[in-house]
Amino acid sequence: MRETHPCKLVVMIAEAAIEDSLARDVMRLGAHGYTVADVRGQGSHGVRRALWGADRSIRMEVLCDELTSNAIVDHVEKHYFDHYAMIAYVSDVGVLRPGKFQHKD
Amino acid sequence: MRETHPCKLVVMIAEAAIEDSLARDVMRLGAHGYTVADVRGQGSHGVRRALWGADRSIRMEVLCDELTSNAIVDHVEKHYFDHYAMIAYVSDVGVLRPGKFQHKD
Amino acid sequence: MRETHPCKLVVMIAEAAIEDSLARDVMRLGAHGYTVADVRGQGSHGVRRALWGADRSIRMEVLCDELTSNAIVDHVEKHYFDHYAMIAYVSDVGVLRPGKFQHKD
Amino acid sequence: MDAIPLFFLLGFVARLARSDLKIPGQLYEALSIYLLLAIGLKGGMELARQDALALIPQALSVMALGAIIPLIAFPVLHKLGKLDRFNAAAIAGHYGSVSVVTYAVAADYLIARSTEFEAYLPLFLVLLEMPGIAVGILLARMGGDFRSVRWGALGHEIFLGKSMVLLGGGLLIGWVAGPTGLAPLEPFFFDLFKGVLCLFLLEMGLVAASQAPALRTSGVFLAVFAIVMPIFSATLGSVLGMMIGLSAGGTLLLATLAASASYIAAPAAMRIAVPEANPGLSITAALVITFPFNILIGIPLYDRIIGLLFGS
Amino acid sequence: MDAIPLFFLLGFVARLARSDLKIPGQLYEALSIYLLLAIGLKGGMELARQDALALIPQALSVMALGAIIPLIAFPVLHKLGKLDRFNAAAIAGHYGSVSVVTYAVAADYLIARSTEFEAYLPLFLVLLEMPGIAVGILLARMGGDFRSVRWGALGHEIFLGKSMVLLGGGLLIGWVAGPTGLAPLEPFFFDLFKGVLCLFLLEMGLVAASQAPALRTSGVFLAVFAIVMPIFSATLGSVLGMMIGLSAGGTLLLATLAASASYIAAPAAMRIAVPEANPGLSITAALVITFPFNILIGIPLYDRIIGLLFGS
Amino acid sequence: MDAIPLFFLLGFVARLARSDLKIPGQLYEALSIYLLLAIGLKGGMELARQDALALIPQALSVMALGAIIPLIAFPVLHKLGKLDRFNAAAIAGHYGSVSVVTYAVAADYLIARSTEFEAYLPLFLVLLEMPGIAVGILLARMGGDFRSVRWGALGHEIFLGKSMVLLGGGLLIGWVAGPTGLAPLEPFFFDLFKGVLCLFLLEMGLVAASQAPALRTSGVFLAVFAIVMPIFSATLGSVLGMMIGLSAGGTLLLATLAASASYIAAPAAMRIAVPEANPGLSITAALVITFPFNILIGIPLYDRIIGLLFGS
Ligand SMILES: Nc1ncnc2c1ncn2[C@@H]1O[C@H](COP(=O)(O)O)[C@@H](O)[C@H]1O
Ligand SMILES: Nc1ncnc2c1ncn2[C@@H]1O[C@H](COP(=O)(O)O)[C@@H](O)[C@H]1O
Ligand SMILES: Nc1ncnc2c1ncn2[C@@H]1O[C@H](COP(=O)(O)O)[C@@H](O)[C@H]1O
Ligand code: NA
Ligand code: NA
Ligand code: NA
Repeated sequence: MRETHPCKLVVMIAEAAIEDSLARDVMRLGAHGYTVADVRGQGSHGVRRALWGADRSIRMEVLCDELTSNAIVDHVEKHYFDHYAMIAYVSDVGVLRPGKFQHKD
Repeated sequence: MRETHPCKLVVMIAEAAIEDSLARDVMRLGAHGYTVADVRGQGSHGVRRALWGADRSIRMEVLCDELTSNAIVDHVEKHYFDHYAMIAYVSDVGVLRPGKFQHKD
Repeated sequence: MRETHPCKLVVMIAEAAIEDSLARDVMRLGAHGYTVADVRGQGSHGVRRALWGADRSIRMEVLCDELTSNAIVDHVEKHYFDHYAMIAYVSDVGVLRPGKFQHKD
Repeated sequence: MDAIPLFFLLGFVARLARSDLKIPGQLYEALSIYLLLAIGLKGGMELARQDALALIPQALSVMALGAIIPLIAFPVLHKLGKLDRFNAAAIAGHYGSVSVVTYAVAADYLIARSTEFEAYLPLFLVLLEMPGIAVGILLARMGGDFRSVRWGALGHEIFLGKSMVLLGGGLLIGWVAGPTGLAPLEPFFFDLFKGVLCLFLLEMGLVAASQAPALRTSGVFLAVFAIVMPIFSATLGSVLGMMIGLSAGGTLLLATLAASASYIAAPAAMRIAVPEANPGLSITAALVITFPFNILIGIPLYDRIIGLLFGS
Repeated sequence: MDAIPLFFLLGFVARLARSDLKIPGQLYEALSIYLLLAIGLKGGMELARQDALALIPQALSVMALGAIIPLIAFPVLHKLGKLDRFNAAAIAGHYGSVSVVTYAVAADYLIARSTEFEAYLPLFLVLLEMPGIAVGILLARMGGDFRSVRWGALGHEIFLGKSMVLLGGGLLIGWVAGPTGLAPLEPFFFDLFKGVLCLFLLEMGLVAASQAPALRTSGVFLAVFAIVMPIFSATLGSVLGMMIGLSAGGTLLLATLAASASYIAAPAAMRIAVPEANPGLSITAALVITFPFNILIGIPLYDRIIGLLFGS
Repeated sequence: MDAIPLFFLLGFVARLARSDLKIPGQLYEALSIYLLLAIGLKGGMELARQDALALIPQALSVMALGAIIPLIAFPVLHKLGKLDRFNAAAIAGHYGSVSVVTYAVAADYLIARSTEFEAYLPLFLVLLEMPGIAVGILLARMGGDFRSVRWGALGHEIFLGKSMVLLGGGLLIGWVAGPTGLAPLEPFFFDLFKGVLCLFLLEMGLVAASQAPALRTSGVFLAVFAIVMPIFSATLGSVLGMMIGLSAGGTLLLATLAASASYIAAPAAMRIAVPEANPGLSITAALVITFPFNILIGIPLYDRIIGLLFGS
């Protein structure tokens, strides 16, 4: 039976306006990739129905090691949380090829 | 290094017909927010390809404390599981600002 | 209070070209269902912006027992990882009606 | 040969052959928004040319028709078909309501044959949308648990559902703006209508075929019902059409409306109001059988019946 | 009656009544791509008939107008309205920039009344898009932290934003291809224009109503500002229009551009350049108040004002 | 000047300049469904005017052309270009198949110059879509592991792929419905065609530019191949066109079809049938080089060559 290796999954849900800049930051902080989906929702900044441009939200997920995960979480906390509709959470998952998700130098 | 705090993530996948009513219920049960994505899939109610109105499905995720998570899971089990194509699961994640996801009174 | 039962969640992110064949495989390997969302992203195969057909990616999630989860992970590792832009991860979640997600014979 | 049924067949066959052809969900939405608005606008524009008050008696009798059809369908489904109360009521509601695309195909059928019809008929389309659904819900809730119905939410779902708002809103705009106000909108809303309808029928073919496997489990009774009921309702509609003094063309449209079963507004409303009903059953009947039956066989058949009635 | 405001009202009322009518996000995108390109092409085609060099003085004065408006709006919002610097600057920037749809409604208003206007006015639309936004950002960054602005990213956001590329690109293509090159595109880009505009206004109504609840928290001052400011800017625009020798029709378009507030380009740019500003405030002002005010009341009002100015 | 290449350039430049302009995915799908159906319908309508049997010899020789091109391309790519068997075969398959949009641009080129051409040419477009792909797959599987190919799935992918169903289905519907049946569809499917094509080319420009960075890694050989191969194939196509008695216009279309490389049907089929091939290589060649080369330089060039051949 194949074994999986521990890995972190960082999920960020945010205004679509910062998708590109989040993606750039995440790669710069050591991730090897990310995945983005279009979403809608509600939070402390009210209902976001994705009816039109400024109203769209995205969900970005990043598989990475703990080092990168911490860096990402720190970074978004500092640079985005105050001014943007945004949340983030981290969970533990198992992956097949751990090398693929280790911090990039 | 920044620490994350334990939090529950409830995910529900269901017919799009109940999106609004699910969202209302979730907020009423104490959640501070939710996120919705359009999905397609297959389950015991057959294939749902999202080709047209009645065939669409959604995936709703809610970050909340254990109290709210239990309330949500109980509620959907009782009110939706029998009559709607729907599944739900819960997992443990870590968040940055736990206050944001605590039960709302 | 209602109890949830442990269950595996397998998530695969891959080129849209293999959606149908992944879905078939997953069902054949014992899963009772799956859920698919359209996504975009970046990885070792470059940026995939979902601008046009060959550029689209999907995210498939499957709730199943450990047996099935292993079978799926083994299968995709062997049949898809070498030639397709694809990643997979597994995590532990809790579900309400565990029978619904047990290996199908 | 008329192109419309061919597009439906193309979609149907493509899906049965498991082609990967797919109409993106939002394109489906866009096409249906367009069709609903365009039909409403056209009807409203004609209404502006009428004495609207004079139509009230006709309108009331048409609404009655929408209420009567499910009252007839229900016992047939429940007693004869042995369907439980919820399913019988939900299906009856689908047949009491109407299908906008079936209407459009019938109107096109008349236009292609240069048969005149009362241009305000979209008004009847709007009026027929709700009563059937409402009666279906009442039938499902008979026997005590009426209080469990959230009437507010329900009335909302019915009167403010997408199709009512677009059809009714189009009707109102067309009425207020009148022919001159709508003239600059003609290239978009009227000239393109038939092309858009063809694209929509392609999609309907895909959808119908994707639901076809459900036929195997839904039983023979339902299949027979889904053909006999429209013929019966069309006859009812034809008689009413004659009685209220419609032309032969107008009567065909009313007959077709009566014969058609809703697969947009009714499924959405029933899913919320009668969750106990299995949506697979009503969709299979309305979409996989009745819809193709009406556009391929029904409309010419009803035309024949009306020809006999009008003695031409 | 003209149909355009009716479509806006339909969407607005439907949303207030909490109808489930929704314009899918990608349809919204498609409609706006179409409108921007079509306006650009039309303007470019007319530009091909002009001596472009002769327009330079006019063009410069129009750009100055776009820069002046936020300079006037800012102190009003900051001092009188007690809004913090970031919010005052962001809102000022929205009012310095323009709304493409408001322009289209005004152009349609003139066409419906057979009033002539300089056909190259879309050029001014393009020119007015940026300066207001740039001034708004400068105002927000006044007082030292200029270095924290990522000017590269920002210039990029403004000059290469979707609306600039489509409007400007359309203008260039129209100019290069000229009337004969564009002739085969007429059925698509010109004949359908008004119909597409109506659909877009339906969506704008839905969006405006969905933002309406924010009115309760945004304060009375902002509501008053969102009506008084456009009237003031329109007057400014009217005077400039006269001074640079535009016809009464062209002057109305310039006045309307001045009066209109951006809700596509400006929100996107401000979100990146001035994240401290609450986007709810500027959207509420620009979209929930100024936009409907302009299309329902403003345009005829400015027409009246200009009538007085031109002494007709 | 013709507007079509300008739209491509606008998209290309916008993307290179990293504008955020994006054509939503479902709009892209909608546009391509429209183009495929419209081309098929037009061809089918003309086929209804022909003696279809008389076209069989022409049709067979055109299909042979589609099979021969990859047989020539493969050794060039494999031996000269040092590409492994899978990549050489996959790329060869792309060049054996055709690009619908390139065809549409060439047809528009002729229409703009009032050059006549055989109106049934979309039939050849349909016939040329598959053989090249099939030969490409066979080449990739040569050498023993033929059994590992899932021929069923593959035939399915090729014959029931979206583009075959829409082109072929449109052809059939056009043929059955004939000119009178299609007349009411003209405003939608024919009048709007060129406008929709322009929008699609805008998107193609965006896509091509977004793939352009791959040029750096794909090597000089492939870039040269992507220009020389189309010229060679076009010459082959021109000679065949003359031999089977096509007019100069028809010959240009056949030459363009031969020169064009598929970027819709072939990538989808190859991804499933030859997963070992790197899709980046074939897409870069077909979309980033050959496609713009054909629409900007190739078509006029082939026109010149054919002019010489026809001695005009
Ligand atoms: N408790 C929650 N659970 C799931 N998603 C949330 C939650 N709170 C906020 N979100 C998502 O994050 C976005 C921004 O959140 P906020 O900044 O709280 O408005 C919302 O629009 C939701 O999509
Ligand atoms: N085992 C599963 N894994 C992932 N998603 C599932 C699973 N079972 C069901 N689903 C999703 O939940 C929806 C409703 O499930 P069901 O009620 O079983 O038909 C399906 O259409 C799928 O999208
Ligand atoms: N580290 C990562 N985190 C999240 N998603 C990823 C990651 N790496 C790859 N992906 C997703 O998986 C797809 C295929 O990955 P790859 O095969 O590495 O190109 C990418 O297009 C992304 O959508
Ligand atoms: Na009916
Ligand atoms: Na302005
Ligand atoms: Na070719």
